[in-house]
Amino acid sequence: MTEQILKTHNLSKAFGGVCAVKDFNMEINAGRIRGIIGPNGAGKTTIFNLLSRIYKEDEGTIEFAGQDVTSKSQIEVARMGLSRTFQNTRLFVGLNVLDNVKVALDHDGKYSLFSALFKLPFRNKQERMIKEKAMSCLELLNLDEFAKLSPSNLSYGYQRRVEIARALANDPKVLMLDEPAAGLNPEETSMLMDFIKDIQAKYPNLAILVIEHRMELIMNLCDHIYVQDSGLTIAEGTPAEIQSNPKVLAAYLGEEE
Amino acid sequence: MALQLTINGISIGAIYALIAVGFAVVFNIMRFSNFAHGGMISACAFISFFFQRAFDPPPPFFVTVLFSAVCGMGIALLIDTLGYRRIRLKNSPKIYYFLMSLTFAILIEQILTVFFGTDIYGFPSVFKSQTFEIGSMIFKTMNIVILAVSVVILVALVWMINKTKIGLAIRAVAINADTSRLMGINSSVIVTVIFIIAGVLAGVSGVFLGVQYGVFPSVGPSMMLKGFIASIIGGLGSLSGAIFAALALGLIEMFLTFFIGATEATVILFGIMLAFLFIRPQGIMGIIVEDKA
Amino acid sequence: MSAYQTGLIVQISITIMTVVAVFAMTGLAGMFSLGQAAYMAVGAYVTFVLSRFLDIPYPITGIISILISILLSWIIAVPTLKLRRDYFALITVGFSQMILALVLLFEDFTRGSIGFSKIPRMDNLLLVSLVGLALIIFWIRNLKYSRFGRMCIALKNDEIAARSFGIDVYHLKIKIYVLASAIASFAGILMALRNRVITPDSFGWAQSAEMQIFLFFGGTNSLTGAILSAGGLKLLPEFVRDVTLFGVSMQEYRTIIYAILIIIVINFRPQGILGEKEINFKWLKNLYRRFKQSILKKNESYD
Amino acid sequence: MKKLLLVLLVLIVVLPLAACQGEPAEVAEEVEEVAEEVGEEAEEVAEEVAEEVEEVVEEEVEDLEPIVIGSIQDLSGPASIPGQANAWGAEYAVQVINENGGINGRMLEIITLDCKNDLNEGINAYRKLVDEHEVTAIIGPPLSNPASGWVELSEEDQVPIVGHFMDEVCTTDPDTGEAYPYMFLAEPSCSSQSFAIAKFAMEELGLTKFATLYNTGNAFAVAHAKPFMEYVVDNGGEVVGEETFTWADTDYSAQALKIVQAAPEAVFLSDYVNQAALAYDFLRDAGYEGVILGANTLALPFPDLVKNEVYDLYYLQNYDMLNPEAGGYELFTTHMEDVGTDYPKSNAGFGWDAVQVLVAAMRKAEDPTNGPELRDLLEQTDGVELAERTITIDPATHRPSNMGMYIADYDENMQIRILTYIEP
Repeated sequence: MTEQILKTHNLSKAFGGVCAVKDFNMEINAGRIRGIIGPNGAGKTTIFNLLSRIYKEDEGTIEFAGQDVTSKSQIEVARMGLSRTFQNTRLFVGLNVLDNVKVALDHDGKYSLFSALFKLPFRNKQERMIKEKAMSCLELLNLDEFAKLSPSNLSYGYQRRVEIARALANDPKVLMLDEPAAGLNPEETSMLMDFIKDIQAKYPNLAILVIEHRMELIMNLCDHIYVQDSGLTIAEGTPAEIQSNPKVLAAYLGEEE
Repeated sequence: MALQLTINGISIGAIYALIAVGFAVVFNIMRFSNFAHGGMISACAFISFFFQRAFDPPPPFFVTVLFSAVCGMGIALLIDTLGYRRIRLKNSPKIYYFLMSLTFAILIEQILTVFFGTDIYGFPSVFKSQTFEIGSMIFKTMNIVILAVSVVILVALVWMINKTKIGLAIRAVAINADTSRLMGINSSVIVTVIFIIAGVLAGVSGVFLGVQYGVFPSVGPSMMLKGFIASIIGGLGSLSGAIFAALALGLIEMFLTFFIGATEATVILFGIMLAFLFIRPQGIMGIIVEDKA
Repeated sequence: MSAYQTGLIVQISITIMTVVAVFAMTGLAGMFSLGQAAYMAVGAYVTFVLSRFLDIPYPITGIISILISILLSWIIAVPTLKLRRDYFALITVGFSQMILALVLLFEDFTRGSIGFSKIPRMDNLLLVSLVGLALIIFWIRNLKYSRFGRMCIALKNDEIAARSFGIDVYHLKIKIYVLASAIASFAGILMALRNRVITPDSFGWAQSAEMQIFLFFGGTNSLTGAILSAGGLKLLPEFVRDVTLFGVSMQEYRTIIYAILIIIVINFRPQGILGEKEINFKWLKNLYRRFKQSILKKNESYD
Repeated sequence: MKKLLLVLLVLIVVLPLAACQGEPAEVAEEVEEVAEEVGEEAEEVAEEVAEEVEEVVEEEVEDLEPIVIGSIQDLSGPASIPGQANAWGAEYAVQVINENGGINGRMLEIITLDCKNDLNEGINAYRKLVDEHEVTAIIGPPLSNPASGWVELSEEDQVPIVGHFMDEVCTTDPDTGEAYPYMFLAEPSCSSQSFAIAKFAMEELGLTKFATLYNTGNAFAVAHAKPFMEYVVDNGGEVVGEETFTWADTDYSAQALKIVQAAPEAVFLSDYVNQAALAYDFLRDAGYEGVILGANTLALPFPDLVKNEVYDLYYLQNYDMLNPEAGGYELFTTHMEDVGTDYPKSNAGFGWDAVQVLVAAMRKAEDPTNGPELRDLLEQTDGVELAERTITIDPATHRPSNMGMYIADYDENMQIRILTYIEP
């Protein structure tokens, strides 16, 4: 399990002259959880947007599953198995929980628009398969009881879980979580952290990348952490190393003042 | 001949510019195309007509323009209050703004049609057409007035946006509403300012259209599409782009109509627009406006 | 049934057809078009002009006209659907103007503004419209509950999130737009058969706007809502023909009333009258069950 | 004297009763009762009257049912200005006819529906009149757009339609030239109107070089401009410019410039009054100083709409409306008073005329509600008295063969001045 699934080299991006990310280098292996921490405006979400190809980088390379993906589109890397969540919950209104999970599988549904319109038997068979797969994903994460509910009827913590389940439905190679605990109360937060650990256990080959600005949350979740401040990586290492790093403390204390 | 066409093209381009900038200003901040702008223009044309007719002798032209601008402002704020405010507060999807503006466009045109559509109105004889000649060129006095007023208004607007404090705030909100809120800019004040500007523009263009083309319910909406095309070619939301594109549009249209024909011009203009989007989707001036990530 | 009533039913079927197509486009995929009436014009004109001048039976030219609509909508979609929605909406307005200009330009064939008349009588038009309507509703219903429908709803909500699930937003939008345009052109053919004459004025942007208004009134997420509001709002003015208010016939106010209704609906119930509800057998069964329960309860309380 | 009063009294009581469609026997009884009350001496008289009334009432009962005709007009929509005047004219005509005893004793009933200048609405209105109100005939709108949908329907339903759809395509098949059997036009058609003004310009003004400026989006405008150009070319004139615009255009300066360059002696404008006024201004602003000719839409309030001086403008008029000597004077002044408008509107005359044509045929018919019979009679319309002149319909085209047009201009006070009458 030493295969490097996702790797960046000197990744940089600036907006209107303001540098959002500068020379970002990281790598993550299958089955591991790594974290990116840093105060607000440190460029964490920009890194995610670069990795998922929403933004195009100014410089640097991204290597995913052994391929250079810098020239690929958002859709292509998503289909290669790079899955992510967003900072604000982005469940689709108008679809129930099960359908929200199905959406993640739909892009490689096998039936055509024609058989969809006429509701041909082939379509029904495929639909059943999609449903089974989505249900098994929900069952695995103990969310199956909510399948028929509208997401807006769920608590915020459960909405997050559904979102993560949706991101996992298509068996991705990398899961990127953007501030998964934002807006949750302490109880919900700790439940979510258990949930993520649980995922790691259930998907042994999955690499997970987590963004968080509250350090304490991911200290016991990740085995390796990158610390970003104003676009630069100021430190990296194990949680223990990070906790004792004076630069990190300065950045964080500086923020708290 | 080409010179005369150029002069005519610039005159109509100036009117397109007023309309296009009216859209662009709203689009800049609110990120939706305000279809109601055409209806506002029609309403202002009617208001200024009745205002002009209510007095004997009629008030000077600039008074009518000012009055119409104030009314345009009022209508714009009313539409904002009745139509857009709740959508904004609820943070509903953009498509509702779009539909709301469309509904207001239809509503205003229908109200004018039902209550005033059974009569025909022309601006009183104060505006008897006058032309003067320089060499072989014929200039229409009214065109010159419109051109001058448009230039003054547009320059003032661009100056305001680029040089004043409130302009800075507008630009900040246009770039990023969330961040500027953090910076302490009250975005609801900005929205009000935007609608005031749009209303003034609608009021002024209403008088001009009424004087130039007559007072009827569809006078605004019929010009609306041209304003839209200009704002697309200029790059949605870009003020200077819209002005530039509007003038270009006026000229192109004038030459096409002259050399090919009016009906053909409609088809060719659409082709140009489509090709333009294909080749240079960001418009003349600029940046592709993308949905925020 | 009198010819007046069948005529009305055909007209309403046509309206519902177009609104159902707009439901697929706007309600599902979030594309706001103001040019659907132009595709009706393409369907009507191409079918009957070709049929007359090439002497081909109109069912065949009808198919040709739908194919041409598909081609046209594809040409429009390819450059514009890459861009934001606003561009698309504006382009469709321009497109409908262009189609009407073309009708005037080719007046030797279309007879321009005077109108293309002498369209053959179709005896079973009522049957054809109703079967066509049923088929189209069946299609769009299936679409909504297929993977395409789900992907559409996803991209309407949030294009970037949709892309992050590997959904090819651009091509999906093109597909749906082409489908909606094909349906619109079919409706245009039926409208020509009903009116027996085609004039360019029948296909202005006001007609396209009316379709959107009907859709939003019923609810963008509800197919049955769209169907009911299209049928109801289209029929309403026929019933108020003789009612007057302030000495003006209510018919004159109808558009004003629609507009005010829409403003109220968007302000206070943006999801439309039916919201996300679909009226189907299950819904009716639930309603019936609740109704029965409440009666039982009442009876109990009497005991 | 007393006896006479008594008879009068009895009649006053009886007639309304009779009008209330009571059974003849009942009415007679009631009359007797009333008479009893009045007094013994009147009994004799009352009996006599009762007998007479019984006879009259019996006769009337057969035919009491009024003849229902429909009227489809642009009460709203872009053409509501002419449409409402048209509707008024038709309704007023029916009122006058009923006051004068109806059609051979039978009353007329007119049901007016709105078609909004919209094809779909026009067909709905038509279907409603034919299927629900079972009308015998229909008075049509002043514009052709809604009417073009009825050409085949009227034949299928055998309902004659008399109206003012001036485009030839509403009365004759453009491909074969044959008349649509149930469509009848009661005013000079677009082309005969255009011929009239072209004839005037060529013969009276002696002009030969013409240009046209018209709205290709408006059927009315196209149907005027094309025949105008035809006439000019056929009669040795020259068309040096044909410029067009559409509804979407508001600026015609390029077209005006082109016309000025072509240097015609006269320009023919054809469109509704708003656009015509605009076109006039653009032409004058571009430096055009020649003659301008126009369709009948250039009537009042045209001079109020234009911003240039009105000069060398000649246009078509259907009636000599404000001339107290002319036949239609009373009609047009009544209309102006009734609706409270400042301008006389020819459309009031159109509505009136259409009803006259229809009623003349009904009077001759054995069964005035029989569509095919009416149709045959309408085809033979000959010398029927209208608001101002008489009409004879050509059976081959279903359009009037004897109606000409006035040519008018504006005097220095911007009042209409009728110049001449051009025979067809």
